[in-house]
Amino acid sequence: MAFDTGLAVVVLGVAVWTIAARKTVAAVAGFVAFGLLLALVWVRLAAPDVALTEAAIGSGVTGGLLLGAATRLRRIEPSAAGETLGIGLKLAAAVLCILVATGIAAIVLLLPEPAPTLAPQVAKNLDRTGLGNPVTAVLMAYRAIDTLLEVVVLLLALVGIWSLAPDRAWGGFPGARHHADSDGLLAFVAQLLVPIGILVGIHIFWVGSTAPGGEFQGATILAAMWIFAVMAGLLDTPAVNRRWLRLLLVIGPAVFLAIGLAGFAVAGGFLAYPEAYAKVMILTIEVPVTLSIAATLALLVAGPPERPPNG
Amino acid sequence: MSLVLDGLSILAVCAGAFFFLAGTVGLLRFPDPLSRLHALAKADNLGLGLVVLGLLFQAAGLPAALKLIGVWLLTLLAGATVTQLIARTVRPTEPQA
Amino acid sequence: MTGATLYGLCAAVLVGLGLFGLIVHPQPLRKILAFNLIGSGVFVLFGAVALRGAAAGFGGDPVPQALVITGIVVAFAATALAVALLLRLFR
Amino acid sequence: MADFMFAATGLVVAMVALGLVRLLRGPAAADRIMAAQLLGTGGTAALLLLADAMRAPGAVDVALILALLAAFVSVAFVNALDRSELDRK
Repeated sequence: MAFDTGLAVVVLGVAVWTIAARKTVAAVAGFVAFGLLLALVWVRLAAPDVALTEAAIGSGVTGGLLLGAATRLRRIEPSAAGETLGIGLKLAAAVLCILVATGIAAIVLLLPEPAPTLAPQVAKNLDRTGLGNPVTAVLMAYRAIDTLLEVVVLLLALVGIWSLAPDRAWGGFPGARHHADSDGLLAFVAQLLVPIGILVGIHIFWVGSTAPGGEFQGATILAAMWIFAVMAGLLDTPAVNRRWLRLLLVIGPAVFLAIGLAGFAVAGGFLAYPEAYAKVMILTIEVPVTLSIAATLALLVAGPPERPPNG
Repeated sequence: MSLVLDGLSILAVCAGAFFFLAGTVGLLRFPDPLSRLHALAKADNLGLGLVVLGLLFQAAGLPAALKLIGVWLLTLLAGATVTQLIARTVRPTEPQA
Repeated sequence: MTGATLYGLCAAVLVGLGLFGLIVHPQPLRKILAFNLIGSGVFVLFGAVALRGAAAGFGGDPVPQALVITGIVVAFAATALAVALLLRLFR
Repeated sequence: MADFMFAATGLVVAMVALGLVRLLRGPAAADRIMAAQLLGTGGTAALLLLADAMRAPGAVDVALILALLAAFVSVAFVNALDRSELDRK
Protein backbone atom coordinates (compact mmCIF):
# COMPACT_ATOMS: atom_id res chain seq x y z
CA MET A 1 0.00 0.00 0.00
CA ALA A 2 2.88 2.35 0.80
CA PHE A 3 4.22 1.57 -2.65
CA ASP A 4 0.91 2.44 -4.33
CA THR A 5 0.59 5.70 -2.41
CA GLY A 6 4.12 6.68 -3.39
CA LEU A 7 3.51 5.81 -7.03
CA ALA A 8 0.25 7.80 -7.09
CA VAL A 9 2.02 10.83 -5.57
CA VAL A 10 4.81 10.67 -8.18
CA VAL A 11 2.27 10.32 -11.01
CA LEU A 12 0.33 13.34 -9.77
CA GLY A 13 3.56 15.31 -9.32
CA VAL A 14 4.56 14.70 -12.94
CA ALA A 15 1.02 15.56 -14.08
CA VAL A 16 1.22 18.89 -12.22
CA TRP A 17 4.55 19.55 -13.94
CA THR A 18 3.03 18.83 -17.36
CA ILE A 19 0.45 21.53 -16.70
CA ALA A 20 2.71 24.01 -14.90
CA ALA A 21 5.93 23.89 -16.96
CA ARG A 22 6.80 27.15 -18.70
CA LYS A 23 8.43 25.62 -21.78
CA THR A 24 6.34 23.46 -24.07
CA VAL A 25 9.20 21.03 -24.79
CA ALA A 26 9.67 20.47 -21.05
CA ALA A 27 5.94 19.87 -20.65
CA VAL A 28 6.02 17.28 -23.44
CA ALA A 29 9.02 15.57 -21.80
CA GLY A 30 6.97 15.50 -18.59
CA PHE A 31 4.08 13.92 -20.47
CA VAL A 32 6.35 11.12 -21.77
CA ALA A 33 7.49 10.46 -18.19
CA PHE A 34 3.85 10.52 -17.10
CA GLY A 35 2.98 7.83 -19.66
CA LEU A 36 5.82 5.65 -18.45
CA LEU A 37 4.73 5.92 -14.82
CA LEU A 38 1.16 5.21 -15.89
CA ALA A 39 2.39 1.90 -17.35
CA LEU A 40 3.52 0.99 -13.81
CA VAL A 41 0.09 2.00 -12.49
CA TRP A 42 -1.59 -0.31 -15.02
CA VAL A 43 0.56 -3.23 -13.86
CA ARG A 44 -0.55 -2.45 -10.31
CA LEU A 45 -4.17 -2.36 -11.52
CA ALA A 46 -3.72 -5.97 -12.74
CA ALA A 47 -4.05 -4.87 -16.37
CA PRO A 48 -0.81 -5.84 -18.16
CA ASP A 49 -2.53 -5.56 -21.56
CA VAL A 50 -3.34 -1.93 -20.89
CA ALA A 51 0.18 -1.39 -19.52
CA LEU A 52 1.59 -2.59 -22.85
CA THR A 53 -0.72 -0.25 -24.76
CA GLU A 54 0.11 2.69 -22.53
CA ALA A 55 3.87 2.10 -22.77
CA ALA A 56 3.73 1.72 -26.55
CA ILE A 57 1.17 4.37 -27.56
CA GLY A 58 0.65 6.65 -24.57
CA SER A 59 4.32 7.14 -23.86
CA GLY A 60 6.26 6.03 -26.94
CA VAL A 61 4.49 7.04 -30.13
CA THR A 62 2.50 9.96 -28.68
CA GLY A 63 5.77 11.22 -27.17
CA GLY A 64 7.48 11.10 -30.56
CA LEU A 65 4.56 12.88 -32.22
CA LEU A 66 4.31 15.65 -29.62
CA LEU A 67 8.10 16.19 -29.41
CA GLY A 68 8.20 16.76 -33.16
CA ALA A 69 5.25 19.15 -32.99
CA ALA A 70 6.71 21.04 -30.02
CA THR A 71 10.01 21.69 -31.83
CA ARG A 72 8.23 22.79 -34.99
CA LEU A 73 5.96 25.11 -33.02
CA ARG A 74 8.77 26.65 -31.01
CA ARG A 75 8.92 29.64 -33.33
CA ILE A 76 5.31 30.63 -32.70
CA GLU A 77 5.46 30.05 -28.95
CA PRO A 78 5.94 33.73 -27.99
CA SER A 79 3.09 34.91 -30.24
CA ALA A 80 0.57 32.65 -28.55
CA ALA A 81 1.77 33.44 -25.03
CA GLY A 82 0.13 36.86 -24.75
CA GLU A 83 -3.42 35.64 -24.30
CA THR A 84 -3.20 34.38 -20.70
CA LEU A 85 -6.30 34.56 -18.54
CA GLY A 86 -6.70 37.10 -15.76
CA ILE A 87 -6.25 35.99 -12.16
CA GLY A 88 -10.01 36.07 -11.51
CA LEU A 89 -10.80 33.77 -14.38
CA LYS A 90 -7.96 31.47 -13.36
CA LEU A 91 -9.40 31.22 -9.85
CA ALA A 92 -12.85 30.51 -11.25
CA ALA A 93 -11.38 27.76 -13.45
CA ALA A 94 -9.55 26.30 -10.43
CA VAL A 95 -12.77 26.23 -8.40
CA LEU A 96 -14.63 24.55 -11.25
CA CYS A 97 -11.90 21.92 -11.65
CA ILE A 98 -11.79 21.23 -7.91
CA LEU A 99 -15.57 20.75 -7.99
CA VAL A 100 -15.30 18.30 -10.90
CA ALA A 101 -12.47 16.38 -9.21
CA THR A 102 -14.38 16.26 -5.93
CA GLY A 103 -17.45 14.98 -7.74
CA ILE A 104 -15.50 12.16 -9.35
CA ALA A 105 -13.77 11.39 -6.04
CA ALA A 106 -17.19 11.15 -4.35
CA ILE A 107 -18.34 8.72 -7.04
CA VAL A 108 -15.19 6.62 -6.50
CA LEU A 109 -15.86 6.49 -2.76
CA LEU A 110 -19.55 5.67 -3.24
CA LEU A 111 -19.14 2.90 -5.82
CA PRO A 112 -21.58 0.05 -5.13
CA GLU A 113 -20.59 -3.00 -3.06
CA PRO A 114 -20.16 -5.71 -4.22
CA ALA A 115 -18.68 -4.36 -7.43
CA PRO A 116 -20.61 -5.31 -10.56
CA THR A 117 -18.44 -7.38 -12.90
CA LEU A 118 -18.61 -9.13 -16.22
CA ALA A 119 -15.56 -11.28 -15.49
CA PRO A 120 -17.54 -14.50 -14.74
CA GLN A 121 -19.39 -14.27 -18.07
CA VAL A 122 -16.09 -13.77 -19.89
CA ALA A 123 -14.57 -16.73 -18.03
CA LYS A 124 -17.56 -18.94 -18.82
CA ASN A 125 -17.37 -18.28 -22.56
CA LEU A 126 -13.59 -18.03 -22.93
CA ASP A 127 -13.26 -21.64 -24.13
CA ARG A 128 -15.64 -21.00 -27.01
CA THR A 129 -13.25 -18.45 -28.54
CA GLY A 130 -10.23 -20.74 -28.32
CA LEU A 131 -8.26 -17.84 -26.80
CA GLY A 132 -6.46 -17.77 -23.46
CA ASN A 133 -6.27 -14.02 -22.93
CA PRO A 134 -9.63 -12.66 -21.71
CA VAL A 135 -8.88 -9.10 -22.89
CA THR A 136 -8.13 -10.26 -26.44
CA ALA A 137 -11.30 -12.35 -26.29
CA VAL A 138 -13.34 -9.26 -25.36
CA LEU A 139 -11.70 -7.20 -28.12
CA MET A 140 -12.02 -9.82 -30.85
CA ALA A 141 -15.19 -11.70 -29.93
CA TYR A 142 -17.65 -10.21 -27.44
CA ARG A 143 -17.04 -6.58 -28.38
CA ALA A 144 -15.64 -7.14 -31.86
CA ILE A 145 -17.88 -4.41 -33.26
CA ASP A 146 -16.09 -1.83 -31.08
CA THR A 147 -12.77 -2.99 -32.43
CA LEU A 148 -14.02 -2.87 -36.02
CA LEU A 149 -15.28 0.67 -35.52
CA GLU A 150 -12.02 1.63 -33.85
CA VAL A 151 -10.01 0.50 -36.86
CA VAL A 152 -12.34 2.57 -39.04
CA VAL A 153 -11.91 5.59 -36.74
CA LEU A 154 -8.13 5.34 -37.16
CA LEU A 155 -8.58 5.32 -40.91
CA LEU A 156 -10.94 8.33 -40.78
CA ALA A 157 -8.42 10.27 -38.70
CA LEU A 158 -5.81 9.52 -41.36
CA VAL A 159 -8.15 10.74 -44.12
CA GLY A 160 -8.67 13.90 -42.05
CA ILE A 161 -4.92 14.46 -41.79
CA TRP A 162 -4.31 13.81 -45.48
CA SER A 163 -7.04 16.30 -46.38
CA LEU A 164 -4.92 19.02 -44.75
CA ALA A 165 -2.29 18.71 -47.48
CA PRO A 166 -1.66 21.82 -49.58
CA ASP A 167 -2.74 21.57 -53.23
CA ARG A 168 0.72 21.15 -54.69
CA ALA A 169 1.55 18.27 -52.33
CA TRP A 170 -1.79 16.49 -52.85
CA GLY A 171 -1.20 12.73 -52.81
CA GLY A 172 2.49 13.35 -52.16
CA PHE A 173 5.10 12.41 -49.57
CA PRO A 174 4.37 13.12 -45.87
CA GLY A 175 6.94 15.05 -43.84
CA ALA A 176 10.40 16.26 -44.76
CA ARG A 177 12.94 13.89 -46.29
CA HIS A 178 15.42 12.76 -43.66
CA HIS A 179 18.91 12.04 -44.88
CA ALA A 180 21.33 9.71 -43.20
CA ASP A 181 23.63 11.72 -40.93
CA SER A 182 27.18 12.35 -42.05
CA ASP A 183 28.92 9.98 -39.61
CA GLY A 184 26.22 7.34 -40.00
CA LEU A 185 25.61 7.07 -36.25
CA LEU A 186 21.84 7.45 -36.33
CA ALA A 187 21.61 5.09 -39.30
CA PHE A 188 23.70 2.58 -37.35
CA VAL A 189 21.42 2.81 -34.29
CA ALA A 190 18.42 2.28 -36.53
CA GLN A 191 19.95 -0.67 -38.38
CA LEU A 192 20.66 -2.26 -35.01
CA LEU A 193 17.36 -1.62 -33.24
CA VAL A 194 14.75 -1.75 -35.99
CA PRO A 195 15.11 -5.50 -36.74
CA ILE A 196 15.03 -6.29 -33.01
CA GLY A 197 11.99 -4.06 -32.65
CA ILE A 198 10.17 -5.80 -35.49
CA LEU A 199 10.80 -9.14 -33.78
CA VAL A 200 9.51 -7.76 -30.49
CA GLY A 201 6.43 -6.39 -32.25
CA ILE A 202 5.63 -9.75 -33.84
CA HIS A 203 6.24 -11.47 -30.49
CA ILE A 204 3.84 -9.14 -28.67
CA PHE A 205 1.22 -9.66 -31.37
CA TRP A 206 1.64 -13.42 -31.33
CA VAL A 207 1.48 -13.99 -27.57
CA GLY A 208 -1.68 -11.85 -27.46
CA SER A 209 -3.96 -14.85 -27.91
CA THR A 210 -2.86 -16.46 -24.64
CA ALA A 211 -0.92 -13.82 -22.68
CA PRO A 212 -0.88 -10.01 -22.37
CA GLY A 213 -0.32 -8.52 -25.81
CA GLY A 214 -2.28 -8.31 -29.02
CA GLU A 215 -2.69 -6.61 -32.33
CA PHE A 216 -2.82 -2.97 -31.15
CA GLN A 217 0.33 -3.26 -29.06
CA GLY A 218 2.23 -5.24 -31.69
CA ALA A 219 1.13 -2.87 -34.46
CA THR A 220 2.23 0.16 -32.46
CA ILE A 221 5.74 -1.25 -32.09
CA LEU A 222 5.91 -2.02 -35.80
CA ALA A 223 4.76 1.54 -36.56
CA ALA A 224 7.36 2.98 -34.18
CA MET A 225 10.12 0.98 -35.87
CA TRP A 226 9.04 2.22 -39.29
CA ILE A 227 9.12 5.84 -38.04
CA PHE A 228 12.55 5.07 -36.56
CA ALA A 229 13.85 3.95 -39.95
CA VAL A 230 12.42 7.08 -41.58
CA MET A 231 13.98 9.38 -38.97
CA ALA A 232 17.36 7.73 -39.53
CA GLY A 233 17.10 8.32 -43.28
CA LEU A 234 17.05 4.60 -44.10
CA LEU A 235 13.63 4.88 -45.74
CA ASP A 236 11.53 7.66 -47.19
CA THR A 237 7.83 7.97 -46.43
CA PRO A 238 5.79 6.62 -49.36
CA ALA A 239 3.67 9.00 -51.44
CA VAL A 240 0.14 8.63 -50.15
CA ASN A 241 -1.36 8.12 -53.62
CA ARG A 242 0.43 4.77 -54.06
CA ARG A 243 -2.02 1.94 -54.65
CA TRP A 244 -0.16 -0.63 -52.50
CA LEU A 245 -0.24 1.78 -49.58
CA ARG A 246 -3.97 2.36 -49.85
CA LEU A 247 -4.48 -1.40 -50.14
CA LEU A 248 -2.40 -2.00 -47.01
CA LEU A 249 -4.48 0.56 -45.11
CA VAL A 250 -7.87 -0.91 -45.97
CA ILE A 251 -7.06 -4.64 -46.04
CA GLY A 252 -7.51 -5.00 -42.26
CA PRO A 253 -10.92 -3.36 -41.96
CA ALA A 254 -12.01 -5.03 -45.23
CA VAL A 255 -11.18 -8.55 -44.02
CA PHE A 256 -12.73 -7.75 -40.64
CA LEU A 257 -15.94 -6.57 -42.30
CA ALA A 258 -16.02 -9.51 -44.72
CA ILE A 259 -15.69 -12.08 -41.93
CA GLY A 260 -18.22 -10.11 -39.90
CA LEU A 261 -20.74 -10.29 -42.75
CA ALA A 262 -19.94 -13.96 -43.34
CA GLY A 263 -21.06 -14.43 -39.73
CA PHE A 264 -24.67 -13.94 -40.90
CA ALA A 265 -24.38 -16.98 -43.15
CA VAL A 266 -22.36 -19.37 -40.98
CA ALA A 267 -23.23 -18.46 -37.40
CA GLY A 268 -26.42 -16.44 -37.58
CA GLY A 269 -25.22 -12.94 -36.72
CA PHE A 270 -22.89 -10.07 -37.58
CA LEU A 271 -19.35 -10.86 -36.34
CA ALA A 272 -20.46 -14.23 -34.94
CA TYR A 273 -17.92 -17.02 -35.32
CA PRO A 274 -18.86 -20.71 -35.70
CA GLU A 275 -17.55 -22.30 -32.54
CA ALA A 276 -15.16 -24.83 -34.07
CA TYR A 277 -13.42 -22.20 -36.21
CA ALA A 278 -13.46 -19.26 -33.79
CA LYS A 279 -9.72 -19.14 -33.19
CA VAL A 280 -8.82 -19.60 -36.87
CA MET A 281 -11.19 -16.83 -37.90
CA ILE A 282 -9.96 -14.49 -35.18
CA LEU A 283 -6.36 -15.03 -36.34
CA THR A 284 -7.43 -14.50 -39.97
CA ILE A 285 -8.79 -11.13 -38.91
CA GLU A 286 -5.91 -10.23 -36.63
CA VAL A 287 -3.03 -10.57 -39.11
CA PRO A 288 -4.28 -8.10 -41.75
CA VAL A 289 -5.73 -5.84 -39.06
CA THR A 290 -2.32 -5.65 -37.37
CA LEU A 291 -0.66 -4.68 -40.66
CA SER A 292 -3.31 -2.05 -41.39
CA ILE A 293 -3.15 -0.56 -37.89
CA ALA A 294 0.65 -0.42 -38.04
CA ALA A 295 0.55 1.43 -41.38
CA THR A 296 -2.21 3.77 -40.19
CA LEU A 297 -0.48 4.66 -36.91
CA ALA A 298 2.82 5.30 -38.68
CA LEU A 299 1.17 7.59 -41.26
CA LEU A 300 -0.79 9.39 -38.52
CA VAL A 301 2.56 10.34 -37.00
CA ALA A 302 4.08 11.22 -40.40
CA GLY A 303 1.37 13.85 -40.90
CA PRO A 304 -0.11 15.37 -44.05
CA PRO A 305 1.76 15.19 -47.39
CA GLU A 306 4.23 18.06 -47.79
CA ARG A 307 6.12 17.22 -50.98
CA PRO A 308 4.52 16.73 -54.42
CA PRO A 309 4.07 13.12 -55.58
CA ASN A 310 6.29 13.43 -58.63
CA GLY A 311 9.79 14.61 -57.77
CA MET B 1 18.96 -23.80 -1.32
CA SER B 2 16.20 -21.30 -1.97
CA LEU B 3 17.43 -19.30 1.03
CA VAL B 4 20.84 -18.99 -0.63
CA LEU B 5 19.24 -17.95 -3.90
CA ASP B 6 17.08 -15.39 -2.10
CA GLY B 7 20.17 -14.03 -0.41
CA LEU B 8 22.00 -13.72 -3.72
CA SER B 9 18.95 -11.99 -5.24
CA ILE B 10 18.75 -9.49 -2.43
CA LEU B 11 22.46 -8.78 -2.71
CA ALA B 12 22.39 -8.20 -6.48
CA VAL B 13 19.16 -6.16 -6.47
CA CYS B 14 20.50 -3.97 -3.67
CA ALA B 15 23.71 -3.39 -5.63
CA GLY B 16 21.62 -2.55 -8.71
CA ALA B 17 19.48 -0.10 -6.75
CA PHE B 18 22.69 1.47 -5.46
CA PHE B 19 23.86 2.12 -9.02
CA PHE B 20 20.51 3.72 -9.83
CA LEU B 21 21.03 5.92 -6.79
CA ALA B 22 24.55 6.75 -7.97
CA GLY B 23 23.33 7.45 -11.49
CA THR B 24 20.63 9.80 -10.26
CA VAL B 25 22.93 11.62 -7.88
CA GLY B 26 25.45 11.98 -10.70
CA LEU B 27 22.78 13.26 -13.07
CA LEU B 28 21.73 15.85 -10.53
CA ARG B 29 25.09 16.92 -9.12
CA PHE B 30 27.73 16.65 -11.86
CA PRO B 31 28.64 20.03 -13.34
CA ASP B 32 28.67 19.47 -17.11
CA PRO B 33 26.63 17.37 -19.55
CA LEU B 34 29.41 14.96 -20.51
CA SER B 35 30.15 13.85 -16.95
CA ARG B 36 26.42 13.57 -16.35
CA LEU B 37 26.31 11.28 -19.36
CA HIS B 38 29.05 9.21 -17.75
CA ALA B 39 27.01 8.83 -14.56
CA LEU B 40 23.95 7.88 -16.58
CA ALA B 41 25.77 5.09 -18.42
CA LYS B 42 26.60 3.44 -15.07
CA ALA B 43 22.96 3.38 -14.05
CA ASP B 44 21.96 2.08 -17.48
CA ASN B 45 24.39 -0.78 -17.71
CA LEU B 46 25.24 -1.81 -14.17
CA GLY B 47 22.05 -0.82 -12.37
CA LEU B 48 19.75 -2.68 -14.70
CA GLY B 49 22.32 -5.46 -15.17
CA LEU B 50 22.54 -6.18 -11.45
CA VAL B 51 18.77 -6.03 -11.04
CA VAL B 52 18.42 -8.54 -13.88
CA LEU B 53 21.10 -10.72 -12.28
CA GLY B 54 19.19 -10.65 -9.01
CA LEU B 55 15.95 -11.58 -10.74
CA LEU B 56 17.66 -14.43 -12.61
CA PHE B 57 17.99 -16.31 -9.32
CA GLN B 58 14.20 -16.15 -9.03
CA ALA B 59 13.40 -16.92 -12.68
CA ALA B 60 10.75 -19.57 -13.23
CA GLY B 61 12.54 -21.35 -16.05
CA LEU B 62 15.00 -21.07 -18.90
CA PRO B 63 12.72 -19.07 -21.26
CA ALA B 64 11.91 -16.56 -18.53
CA ALA B 65 15.61 -16.22 -17.71
CA LEU B 66 16.54 -15.74 -21.37
CA LYS B 67 13.87 -13.05 -21.70
CA LEU B 68 15.31 -11.17 -18.73
CA ILE B 69 18.77 -11.32 -20.28
CA GLY B 70 17.26 -10.21 -23.59
CA VAL B 71 15.78 -7.10 -21.95
CA TRP B 72 19.18 -6.27 -20.48
CA LEU B 73 21.04 -6.83 -23.77
CA LEU B 74 18.52 -4.63 -25.57
CA THR B 75 19.05 -1.84 -23.05
CA LEU B 76 22.83 -2.23 -23.36
CA LEU B 77 22.71 -1.96 -27.14
CA ALA B 78 20.25 0.93 -27.13
CA GLY B 79 22.02 2.70 -24.26
CA ALA B 80 25.48 2.46 -25.79
CA THR B 81 24.40 3.83 -29.15
CA VAL B 82 21.91 6.45 -27.94
CA THR B 83 24.56 7.75 -25.52
CA GLN B 84 26.77 8.46 -28.55
CA LEU B 85 23.93 10.39 -30.16
CA ILE B 86 23.41 12.44 -27.00
CA ALA B 87 27.13 13.16 -26.73
CA ARG B 88 27.06 14.44 -30.29
CA THR B 89 24.43 17.05 -29.44
CA VAL B 90 26.62 18.25 -26.57
CA ARG B 91 29.87 18.62 -28.55
CA PRO B 92 29.24 21.73 -30.66
CA THR B 93 28.00 23.88 -27.78
CA GLU B 94 30.60 22.78 -25.22
CA PRO B 95 34.06 22.38 -26.77
CA GLN B 96 36.48 20.44 -24.60
CA ALA B 97 38.64 22.93 -22.77
CA MET C 1 -8.37 2.18 1.66
CA THR C 2 -7.94 -0.33 -1.14
CA GLY C 3 -5.68 0.03 -4.17
CA ALA C 4 -8.72 0.54 -6.40
CA THR C 5 -9.96 3.46 -4.28
CA LEU C 6 -6.49 5.01 -4.14
CA TYR C 7 -6.03 4.96 -7.92
CA GLY C 8 -9.65 6.05 -8.39
CA LEU C 9 -8.97 9.17 -6.32
CA CYS C 10 -5.72 9.67 -8.24
CA ALA C 11 -7.79 9.54 -11.45
CA ALA C 12 -10.20 12.17 -10.09
CA VAL C 13 -7.30 14.55 -9.42
CA LEU C 14 -5.87 13.87 -12.90
CA VAL C 15 -9.16 14.82 -14.53
CA GLY C 16 -9.31 18.01 -12.47
CA LEU C 17 -5.71 18.93 -13.33
CA GLY C 18 -6.21 18.26 -17.01
CA LEU C 19 -9.39 20.31 -17.10
CA PHE C 20 -7.60 23.20 -15.42
CA GLY C 21 -4.79 23.07 -17.98
CA LEU C 22 -7.28 22.89 -20.83
CA ILE C 23 -9.06 26.04 -19.67
CA VAL C 24 -6.09 28.11 -18.54
CA HIS C 25 -3.34 27.45 -21.13
CA PRO C 26 -3.29 29.82 -24.08
CA GLN C 27 -1.09 27.60 -26.28
CA PRO C 28 -2.94 25.01 -28.34
CA LEU C 29 -0.29 22.29 -27.94
CA ARG C 30 -0.53 22.63 -24.16
CA LYS C 31 -4.29 22.28 -24.46
CA ILE C 32 -3.76 19.01 -26.37
CA LEU C 33 -1.45 17.81 -23.59
CA ALA C 34 -3.99 18.77 -20.94
CA PHE C 35 -6.73 17.01 -22.86
CA ASN C 36 -4.63 13.84 -22.93
CA LEU C 37 -4.23 14.18 -19.17
CA ILE C 38 -8.03 14.22 -18.76
CA GLY C 39 -8.19 11.15 -20.98
CA SER C 40 -5.60 9.33 -18.88
CA GLY C 41 -7.59 10.19 -15.76
CA VAL C 42 -10.74 8.68 -17.25
CA PHE C 43 -8.81 5.55 -18.30
CA VAL C 44 -7.34 5.09 -14.81
CA LEU C 45 -10.86 5.47 -13.38
CA PHE C 46 -11.93 2.62 -15.66
CA GLY C 47 -8.90 0.65 -14.47
CA ALA C 48 -9.91 1.16 -10.83
CA VAL C 49 -13.45 -0.01 -11.61
CA ALA C 50 -12.01 -3.03 -13.45
CA LEU C 51 -9.84 -3.88 -10.44
CA ARG C 52 -12.87 -3.82 -8.14
CA GLY C 53 -14.55 -6.24 -10.52
CA ALA C 54 -11.83 -8.87 -10.14
CA ALA C 55 -13.51 -12.28 -10.22
CA ALA C 56 -13.39 -15.73 -11.77
CA GLY C 57 -9.64 -15.96 -11.40
CA PHE C 58 -8.93 -12.76 -13.39
CA GLY C 59 -6.99 -9.93 -11.75
CA GLY C 60 -9.54 -7.45 -13.05
CA ASP C 61 -12.73 -7.28 -15.09
CA PRO C 62 -11.49 -7.72 -18.69
CA VAL C 63 -14.36 -5.79 -20.29
CA PRO C 64 -13.45 -2.29 -19.00
CA GLN C 65 -9.78 -3.13 -19.61
CA ALA C 66 -10.51 -3.88 -23.26
CA LEU C 67 -12.52 -0.63 -23.49
CA VAL C 68 -9.51 1.29 -22.16
CA ILE C 69 -7.24 -0.23 -24.83
CA THR C 70 -9.71 0.91 -27.49
CA GLY C 71 -9.84 4.31 -25.80
CA ILE C 72 -6.06 4.78 -25.73
CA VAL C 73 -5.77 4.04 -29.44
CA VAL C 74 -8.64 6.37 -30.37
CA ALA C 75 -7.20 9.09 -28.11
CA PHE C 76 -3.95 8.77 -30.02
CA ALA C 77 -5.73 9.13 -33.37
CA ALA C 78 -7.52 12.25 -32.10
CA THR C 79 -4.22 13.68 -30.82
CA ALA C 80 -2.52 13.07 -34.16
CA LEU C 81 -5.37 14.82 -36.00
CA ALA C 82 -5.28 17.73 -33.57
CA VAL C 83 -1.51 18.12 -33.99
CA ALA C 84 -1.84 18.07 -37.77
CA LEU C 85 -4.54 20.76 -37.64
CA LEU C 86 -2.36 22.82 -35.34
CA LEU C 87 0.71 22.62 -37.58
CA ARG C 88 -1.44 23.59 -40.57
CA LEU C 89 -2.89 26.53 -38.65
CA PHE C 90 0.49 28.04 -37.79
CA ARG C 91 2.38 27.34 -40.98
CA MET D 1 10.70 -11.93 -0.81
CA ALA D 2 7.80 -10.11 -2.49
CA ASP D 3 8.03 -7.39 0.16
CA PHE D 4 11.71 -6.90 -0.59
CA MET D 5 10.99 -6.68 -4.33
CA PHE D 6 8.26 -4.09 -3.68
CA ALA D 7 10.69 -2.08 -1.60
CA ALA D 8 13.33 -2.30 -4.35
CA THR D 9 10.74 -1.23 -6.97
CA GLY D 10 9.79 1.71 -4.78
CA LEU D 11 13.43 2.71 -4.40
CA VAL D 12 14.09 2.58 -8.15
CA VAL D 13 10.91 4.57 -8.88
CA ALA D 14 11.97 7.13 -6.29
CA MET D 15 15.40 7.40 -7.95
CA VAL D 16 13.81 7.83 -11.36
CA ALA D 17 11.48 10.47 -9.95
CA LEU D 18 14.51 12.35 -8.60
CA GLY D 19 16.17 12.07 -11.99
CA LEU D 20 13.05 13.72 -13.40
CA VAL D 21 14.17 16.95 -11.79
CA ARG D 22 16.96 17.03 -14.38
CA LEU D 23 14.47 16.26 -17.14
CA LEU D 24 12.39 19.22 -16.13
CA ARG D 25 15.17 21.69 -15.32
CA GLY D 26 17.49 21.02 -18.25
CA PRO D 27 19.39 23.28 -18.87
CA ALA D 28 20.82 21.77 -22.07
CA ALA D 29 18.54 19.72 -24.27
CA ALA D 30 21.04 16.86 -23.87
CA ASP D 31 20.25 16.81 -20.14
CA ARG D 32 16.59 16.28 -20.85
CA ILE D 33 17.31 13.39 -23.20
CA MET D 34 19.65 11.87 -20.61
CA ALA D 35 16.97 12.04 -17.95
CA ALA D 36 14.51 10.47 -20.39
CA GLN D 37 17.05 7.70 -20.95
CA LEU D 38 17.45 7.16 -17.19
CA LEU D 39 13.68 7.11 -16.92
CA GLY D 40 13.50 4.40 -19.57
CA THR D 41 16.12 2.22 -17.88
CA GLY D 42 14.74 2.83 -14.39
CA GLY D 43 11.21 2.17 -15.59
CA THR D 44 12.40 -1.08 -17.18
CA ALA D 45 14.10 -2.15 -13.94
CA ALA D 46 11.02 -1.18 -11.90
CA LEU D 47 8.74 -3.20 -14.18
CA LEU D 48 11.00 -6.26 -13.98
CA LEU D 49 11.05 -6.03 -10.19
CA LEU D 50 7.30 -5.51 -10.10
CA ALA D 51 6.78 -8.52 -12.37
CA ASP D 52 8.61 -10.63 -9.79
CA ALA D 53 6.93 -9.05 -6.77
CA MET D 54 3.41 -9.45 -8.18
CA ARG D 55 4.08 -12.80 -9.89
CA ALA D 56 2.85 -11.17 -13.11
CA PRO D 57 5.07 -12.41 -15.95
CA GLY D 58 3.20 -10.17 -18.40
CA ALA D 59 4.98 -7.16 -16.92
CA VAL D 60 8.27 -8.47 -18.35
CA ASP D 61 6.88 -7.81 -21.82
CA VAL D 62 5.97 -4.29 -20.75
CA ALA D 63 9.59 -3.85 -19.65
CA LEU D 64 10.77 -5.13 -23.03
CA ILE D 65 8.59 -2.61 -24.89
CA LEU D 66 9.72 0.17 -22.59
CA ALA D 67 13.40 -0.61 -23.21
CA LEU D 68 12.77 -0.48 -26.94
CA LEU D 69 10.60 2.62 -27.02
CA ALA D 70 12.81 4.55 -24.59
CA ALA D 71 15.50 4.32 -27.29
CA PHE D 72 12.90 5.38 -29.87
CA VAL D 73 11.86 8.44 -27.86
CA SER D 74 15.50 9.42 -27.23
CA VAL D 75 16.21 9.23 -30.96
CA ALA D 76 13.05 11.24 -31.73
CA PHE D 77 14.28 13.82 -29.21
CA VAL D 78 17.76 14.04 -30.79
CA ASN D 79 16.15 14.17 -34.21
CA ALA D 80 13.82 17.01 -33.23
CA LEU D 81 16.86 18.91 -31.92
CA ASP D 82 18.76 18.43 -35.17
CA ARG D 83 15.71 19.70 -37.05
CA SER D 84 15.45 22.86 -35.00
CA GLU D 85 19.20 23.43 -35.49
CA LEU D 86 18.62 23.22 -39.23
CA ASP D 87 15.72 25.68 -38.98
CA ARG D 88 17.93 28.20 -37.28
CA LYS D 89 20.62 28.05 -39.96
